[in-house]
Amino acid sequence: MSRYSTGTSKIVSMADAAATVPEGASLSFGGFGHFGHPLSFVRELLRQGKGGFTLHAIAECWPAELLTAAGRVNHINLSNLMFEGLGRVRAICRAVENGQITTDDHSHLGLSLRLLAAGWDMPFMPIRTMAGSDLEHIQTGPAPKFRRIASPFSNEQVGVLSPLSPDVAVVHVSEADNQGNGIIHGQISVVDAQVRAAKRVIVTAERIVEPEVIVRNNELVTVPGILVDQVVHAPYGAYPGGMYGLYDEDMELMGDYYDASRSVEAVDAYLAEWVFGLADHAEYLDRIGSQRLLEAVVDPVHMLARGRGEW
Amino acid sequence: MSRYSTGTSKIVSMADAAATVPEGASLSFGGFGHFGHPLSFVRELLRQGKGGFTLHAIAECWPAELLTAAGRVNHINLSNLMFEGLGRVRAICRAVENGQITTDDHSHLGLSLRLLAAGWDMPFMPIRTMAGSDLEHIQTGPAPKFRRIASPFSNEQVGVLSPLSPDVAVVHVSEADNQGNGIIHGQISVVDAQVRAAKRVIVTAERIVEPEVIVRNNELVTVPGILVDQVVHAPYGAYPGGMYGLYDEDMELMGDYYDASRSVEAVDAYLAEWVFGLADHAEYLDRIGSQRLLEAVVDPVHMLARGRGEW
Amino acid sequence: MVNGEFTRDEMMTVATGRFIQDGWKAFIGTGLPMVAAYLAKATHAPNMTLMFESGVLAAEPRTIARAVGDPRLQSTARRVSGMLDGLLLLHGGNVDFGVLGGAQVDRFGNINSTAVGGDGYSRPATRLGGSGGANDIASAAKEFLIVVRHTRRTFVERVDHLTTPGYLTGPGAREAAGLRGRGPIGVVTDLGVFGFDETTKHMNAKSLHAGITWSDVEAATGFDIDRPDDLPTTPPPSEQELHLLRTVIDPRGVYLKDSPTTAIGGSQ
Amino acid sequence: MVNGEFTRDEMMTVATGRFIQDGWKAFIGTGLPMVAAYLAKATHAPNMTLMFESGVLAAEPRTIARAVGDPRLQSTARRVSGMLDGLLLLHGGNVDFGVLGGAQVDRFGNINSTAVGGDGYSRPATRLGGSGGANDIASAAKEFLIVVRHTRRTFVERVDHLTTPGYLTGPGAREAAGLRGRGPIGVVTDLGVFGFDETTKHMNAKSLHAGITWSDVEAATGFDIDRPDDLPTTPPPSEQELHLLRTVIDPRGVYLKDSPTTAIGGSQ
Repeated sequence: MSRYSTGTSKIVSMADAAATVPEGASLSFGGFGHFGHPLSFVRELLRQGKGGFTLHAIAECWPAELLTAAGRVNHINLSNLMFEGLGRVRAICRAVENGQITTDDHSHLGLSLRLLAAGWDMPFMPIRTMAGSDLEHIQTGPAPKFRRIASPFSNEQVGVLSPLSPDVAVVHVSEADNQGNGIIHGQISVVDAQVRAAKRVIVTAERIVEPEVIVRNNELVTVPGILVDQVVHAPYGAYPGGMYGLYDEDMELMGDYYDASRSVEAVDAYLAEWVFGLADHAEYLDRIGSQRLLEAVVDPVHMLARGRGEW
Repeated sequence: MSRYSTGTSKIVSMADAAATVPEGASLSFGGFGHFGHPLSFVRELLRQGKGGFTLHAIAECWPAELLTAAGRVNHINLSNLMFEGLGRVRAICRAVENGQITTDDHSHLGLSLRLLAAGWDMPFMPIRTMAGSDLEHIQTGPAPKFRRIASPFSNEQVGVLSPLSPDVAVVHVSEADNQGNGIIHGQISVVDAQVRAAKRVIVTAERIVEPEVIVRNNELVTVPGILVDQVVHAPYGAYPGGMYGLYDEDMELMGDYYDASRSVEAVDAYLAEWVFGLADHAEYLDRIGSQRLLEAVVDPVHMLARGRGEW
Repeated sequence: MVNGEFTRDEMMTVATGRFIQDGWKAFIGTGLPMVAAYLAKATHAPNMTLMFESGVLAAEPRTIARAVGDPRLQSTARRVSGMLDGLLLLHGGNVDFGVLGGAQVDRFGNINSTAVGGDGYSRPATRLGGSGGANDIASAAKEFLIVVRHTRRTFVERVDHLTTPGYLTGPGAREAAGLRGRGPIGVVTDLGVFGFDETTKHMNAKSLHAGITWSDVEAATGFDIDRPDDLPTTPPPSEQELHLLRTVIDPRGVYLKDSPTTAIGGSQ
Repeated sequence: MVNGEFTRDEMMTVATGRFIQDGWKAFIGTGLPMVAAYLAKATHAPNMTLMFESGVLAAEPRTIARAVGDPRLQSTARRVSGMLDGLLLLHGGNVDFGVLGGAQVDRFGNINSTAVGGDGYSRPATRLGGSGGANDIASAAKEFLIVVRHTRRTFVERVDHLTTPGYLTGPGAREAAGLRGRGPIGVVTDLGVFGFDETTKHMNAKSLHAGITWSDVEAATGFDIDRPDDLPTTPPPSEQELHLLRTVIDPRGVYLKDSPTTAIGGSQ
């Protein structure tokens, strides 16, 4: 037994965690590029049928796309959503073009700082970018995102951002203890701001580890357990995306979605096959197959899987 | 040879680095408690005779005390200066009580955020603490530190801090490459803000390492090399303070200073013996003696030296 | 100093620990409050989280830490970062409780840890360390406790410098200043346990430690402190509490130096 | 596509790389600009530092990265953090240069990467990815370069949505908006290299790539682009540059897909 306090465990099942997300909630997800998105959680959330969501989406292209493709999203506060190396997030783009969802655009820094301001309980946060562009001029959200005020220490008029707090942040980590202290290897995207800004935080983790493992690596802990409400064990929880240091993204599977996204019908078929047709994450991983999962495991120096590109 | 760019090396001698600090400069030093202060640099700076300094001193009790004890300081923007487990920084307190230096007090968060605002090029930074206290009401610095403005997104009047940029930040790290990418083990105090805020950054390092060592631990790099101007190799550079993960503080030697600090004469004698009487850091370490230096080396699990307290 | 079977330090430590509730996230400095936190965690508050302004989160040191900068806290913490992160977690509303000391305390629980006497702030008779994180904790933690030795020099009518906000000038003043935290919930001294009147925010007495009389309190207090009709004796430390303090938490007397059952001294 | 011994992609890549100065700290995305940065680092700018909005600092990948999120960048970087840190280093004035693309560019170097046509922002004909870090880079980097294929759909009189600030409405407009960076210093297309008039901030031509005529440019540009009296041919890629591109930097044609000397294709 650990000599460290294990406290009341925050570990719950994926279904129980997803069940705590209310209809109409505002959500923010971890992840960047094709890496680190909590996709096993997103699939469970889709299976549970809830929607009407608002997204605060900085770099979580895959969660945002899948939720929008299934018609679960009303509004997105976004900074950039695209698939690196593939192209547009077509379901989202189509929903905007058809007027099915609304958006409010920011720069990456702008949206990140709005979350940070909420996490730090700051009533506003200065920013020198976004100014002069339509990111400043066009504001479509329910509350203003950007205003200008006079600096009390200089003669400048300076842009300030309003804080933005998601109801729930869901982030995927490499390892966490049962209190939610979580380590993310590689870049952390905006997880630091998301877990501070959100009213509730759900951590999905590749591995649940003893407190000793966290303590030994305590300089690498990005998610402070005191901010976390629930912890879910989710091996390969970012698949078909990758997890830095553990497994590469599966570009073939991601490409399958991207191809399907050309039409509403094909997207529906994709979701039927890969989300609604599978009972849970265990069935999803069975469907992928252990051979394929193991082929994705990365070399610990180059952080790439053998055979998926030269080092 | 490293496969990584080594660039133009920023490594210089301690004397050359200290020589770049101008008379009358504003300075901020790394360190917290009895750990991580760049004391070998401070002793060299003292030997070079310059003064008239302004300090932005959050937790760097030892650099601030030694510089003030030698009469090199005019003004301190401070949040807390004391010796943990010992007591007051007597030379600083005496200089204030005698009217020899001026001070402007902040909370730790307030002074840290002022540096961060400068580092982020923000014209001001909101804060909800300091309000209502004399930290808000009494302002003695050359420029205002705290004002209240109306939030453009709520009906609140909120405190905002002005940015504060030191001319030079000097920080001590566990290891750095020749570009100044630096790793600090354990808590980093406010080094993150200091190196961003300062116009020039000097890194002193226990070890100079190949780029490969930094790359392998790139999640632990607190000091981005792009912000660094000079790198100095300074083994035991925080002595008689400690360096987390490497060596413990030498409470006996620190206590010798603390005892001396009761009188101006005794302080002068201490400085004559331990600073001005020694040519450089090498002579300082010789004076301490290898036996004593090796006894201070910490156990890699408990991070304490054997015989300096129970684990 | 010894009161029967326990010392005043032990009484203060135990009384402080009783304020700590299970599950709380707390900023606690060194000294008796650190011992009190260890004791609370070993008894009624096993799930409290120890946080420090240096960015050390959920430290669980094996032995008593000598300082906030003690390596023991970092080597046993779940997370180690820096001061900005530590204090911005506090600013963001994530800290329930803090324990603060000071050189002067007034009837509203305002604290001075900066400058005493002389010609005021810029030329005091005695310059002290300054706020550090204390102002931040008192402003932003949900509530805080004051722990200080009880002397007429400490308990003053008006603090010479208001470093750390208690109830400032009285009811409504914290809210007017925009502070998020509720303010001080109590004062533990070597004479008794004190609180603040809900309406006036004046300090009042809750209990006196065994052997302490009201005149002891009056003699050591520079302002009128409210005395309730019913003024009980502070419940003494239990056998279990004393056992933990003396044999497990601070057996070498790092902080509890005058314990009758242990050698006086220890390091520092 | 092939112009004698090099492709238009190779010409664009080389022309882009020539803008990169040694010692610069630069934000560079994927695609041809990434290849250009590798080339510059391998030739005249060995001490340039590659930075990414994700917080990746000083990456030195062995092989060409497929994306900003590519593990190759993280596993060879001197520092890896997150987006706030990466972009706040930029905001703090520590980035010299960025390279940006877009769906539309106007005469002032303003870029649209958000929404094209239809009823405007809220109901466009084509919704695109949005700004990401581009607005931040164009606003805060000391200067930036635009790299884009040259078509009449791209080079428009007025961008439908101003995602990323060039010179906005003209001289003085960036300063009035409070932007720190100087703005776009050039435009590299598959037809030529362009700049901006010091006085009017209108886009002008600097050189045309070999085989390109002025009428090619006019036909592909939806606004009047200033033509100087002297309009040289862009210096072609050197043998060394072509060798590096084809055999060292992108031998599998990840980005330089139509190179005549390598197989077409590669991953993604």
